[in-house]
Amino acid sequence: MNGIHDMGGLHGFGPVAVEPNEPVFHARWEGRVYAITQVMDTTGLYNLDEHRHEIELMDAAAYLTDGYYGRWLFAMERILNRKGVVRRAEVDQRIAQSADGEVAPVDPADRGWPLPDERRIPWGAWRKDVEVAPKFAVGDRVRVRNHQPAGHTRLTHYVRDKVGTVTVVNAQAWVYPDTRAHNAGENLQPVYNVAFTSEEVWGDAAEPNTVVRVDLSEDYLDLEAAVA
Amino acid sequence: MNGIHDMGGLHGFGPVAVEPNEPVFHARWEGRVYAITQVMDTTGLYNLDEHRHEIELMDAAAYLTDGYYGRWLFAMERILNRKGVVRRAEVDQRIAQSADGEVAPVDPADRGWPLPDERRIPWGAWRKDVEVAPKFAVGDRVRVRNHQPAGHTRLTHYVRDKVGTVTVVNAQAWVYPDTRAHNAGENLQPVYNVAFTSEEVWGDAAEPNTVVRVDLSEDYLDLEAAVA
Amino acid sequence: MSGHDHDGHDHDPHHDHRAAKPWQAVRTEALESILNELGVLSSSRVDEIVAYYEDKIGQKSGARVVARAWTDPAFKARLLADGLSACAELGLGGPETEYLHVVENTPTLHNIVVCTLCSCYPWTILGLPPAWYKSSAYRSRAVREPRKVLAEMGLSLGDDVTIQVWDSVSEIRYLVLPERPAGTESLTEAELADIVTRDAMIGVARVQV
Amino acid sequence: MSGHDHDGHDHDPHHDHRAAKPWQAVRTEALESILNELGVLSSSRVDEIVAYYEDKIGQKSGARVVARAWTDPAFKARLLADGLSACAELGLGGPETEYLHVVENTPTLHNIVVCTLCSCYPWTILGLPPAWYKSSAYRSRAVREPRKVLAEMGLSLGDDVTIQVWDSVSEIRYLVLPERPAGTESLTEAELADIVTRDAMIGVARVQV
Repeated sequence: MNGIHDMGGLHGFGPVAVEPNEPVFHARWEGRVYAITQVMDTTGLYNLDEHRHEIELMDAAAYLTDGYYGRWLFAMERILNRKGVVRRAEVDQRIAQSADGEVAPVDPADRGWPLPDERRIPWGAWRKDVEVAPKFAVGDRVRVRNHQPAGHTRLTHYVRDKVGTVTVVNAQAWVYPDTRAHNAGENLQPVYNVAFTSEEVWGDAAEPNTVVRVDLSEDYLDLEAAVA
Repeated sequence: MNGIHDMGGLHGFGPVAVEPNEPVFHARWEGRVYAITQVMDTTGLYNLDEHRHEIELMDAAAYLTDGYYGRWLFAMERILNRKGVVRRAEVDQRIAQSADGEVAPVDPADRGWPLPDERRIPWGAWRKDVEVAPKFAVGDRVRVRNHQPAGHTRLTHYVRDKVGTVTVVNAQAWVYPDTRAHNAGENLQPVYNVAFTSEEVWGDAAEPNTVVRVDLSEDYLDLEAAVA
Repeated sequence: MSGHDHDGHDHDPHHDHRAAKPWQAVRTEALESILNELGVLSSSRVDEIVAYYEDKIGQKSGARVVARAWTDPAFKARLLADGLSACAELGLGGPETEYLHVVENTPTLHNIVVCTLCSCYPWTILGLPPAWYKSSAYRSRAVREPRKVLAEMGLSLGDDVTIQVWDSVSEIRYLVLPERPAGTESLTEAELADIVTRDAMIGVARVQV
Repeated sequence: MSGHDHDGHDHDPHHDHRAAKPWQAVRTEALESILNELGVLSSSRVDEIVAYYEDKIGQKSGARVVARAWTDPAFKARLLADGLSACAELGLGGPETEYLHVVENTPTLHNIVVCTLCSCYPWTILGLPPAWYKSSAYRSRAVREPRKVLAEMGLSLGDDVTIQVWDSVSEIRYLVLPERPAGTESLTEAELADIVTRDAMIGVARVQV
């Protein structure tokens, strides 16, 4: 989807603010959210691209103000609610009860947990037991498709319709994020690193002697001119 | 500049919410901000493109949450402060004093007001006493420049690098917003209406049988193919 | 960080919502009082402008233009050739409309107006725009999926109808001349003006009898 | 609408800032307690993961890899050919790094890593990313004006140095192999590892003696 998360090339965010002696986590809750998500990765409840897409669905202003791990928390809560694992109302109730000092246990029945083995889905993206045959070779000129799905994509907007050169063929079987995020198939395929000149991408704002190298799924690309 | 204000094609904002029996202004301050800006238009203190660019410089989350007239207020305050007409600290002080019930007048000396006639700048965009000769004709195929200035532009991002057909030549002398916003020259030139197919602009997300028609300054365009 | 609601999250339960005057109101009052004191403006002039837009200017001006075009072919020809000059014949004109293109709907061509960059709108002819016209949703979607937006707003058009979206990001303003509905042959110009709506002149509705 | 600050505006003077626990902390505690109760996770496992990332994992792992590459040409060749396999020789590996490309800086080619879409980063090798790497400013600017960003961060490169920006939006992660500084010929591998910084391995700094 076209959204604020797709930040490449935006103006207006000022200088990069570096924090000296930065802690790993800035608050206890950040570490908890990070680690809880790590555990979630192993449950089979949802996959990496569902997690990312849920973040993309945040209100744009909230995306900008709720913080990096705040986005993760938002996504986790929404996904767990939708899958009936922990319902939003239960979290609200727990908060209210904690304030009153009288916490009642939730009823474990009738929910999306435990998850039967056959419904567990893998988190990661590389399927090592599958082989794929790449369509493109190093040196091929490829044009990025003008692909603008309403759902999830990892095709950054700034290279759409641009022409670049294949520089690396990652010929492993990678899941296609656009379908996997919606549990609509893994569509295993190679991922290419494509080099774009800064001029091609940024036009009159290009810096001299600069190359942007972007990893792109095969389905994002069309052949413009094969390597000689 | 590339920013959240350049909203064409973004996903994630939900349905268009229509308010029945909507008032002209939703709060007293909205009407005041609107009308004060109308008066400002006549003072010669700043021009339309300065006003627009100042809004673009807002924090992106604030842009989304402060409301339409809240953006105008933000821009007006910033411009008046920068031009030394009303300083930010004076507004802050007036607020504090109003709360205490003891308002001291501001010192009219040493500020950017009154404005000498020779420093007054026109608000609007059409210079009726000047003639310009259009470069392009109806039917010409034009490619929009990949123009991505850090400053103000009225070139919407979604037509950059796209090819369309000139459908209307507005052969009047219009100011060029990209320079006028920075008081760097009016660069008077025609404005063309260019028709783009939805497929050209939105790729695989295009709706059938839909045309996008965008008004573009001559300096945003290059000739792709002259009309036969 | 955040006090705004979204998706039902009550992010900041400690946020005090009790009758706080919005910052916009507080700062507007202070700014206006200083501008008035300095003579940059007079608050009575501000009063007049507010009243003018609240009471005088509105979609009725546009509706008069449309009704005249429906009933006077020579006026319609002038209107389509030079919108602002033709409007001036009806005594209409003013700020934020330096140039006006009137675009005509037909059974096979539907026009809709948006400004993706900031909400430009022909104030002079239609009054100030409704909130939805200024919304992020309309600005982002009208250019990419006008057919879907129109259907959601109650106007379903077949794929055989071409949709033209006018993104009015320059200083030319647009007014849609809607189709005159069937069954209005006996109506007077004034009666016709009464049925023409703002939404029809933006292009998100048809005129209904 | 807004409680966030920007540009020094104190938009909402009535906003109560007194010791409010952020909504994120409140909701995290409640969610974790329910997940723990249901057996979806155990809070002690969460404790372990937090401790692991706070105390164990960090840039030191990457620095070991770089120092080894500087001192062992055969390892360097293996590292550039297959980053993750070579790292595994040092006992390194783990989540969020399915594949690792190591990209080598030279006097005429400088590499810098970003993820414009969400802040992907080789956690296994470098620990968790710093806040600036996750910031809107870095994500938006590193691809468009890397030369300016690097200069602002203290690394001015001449226009004769090609800059390659790796936007790691897929599942391949990137580690920059910085140039070994002059005057380090006598240092041991462990001493070299001590001077290699995280920022040099992201590509926003050089290694300094």
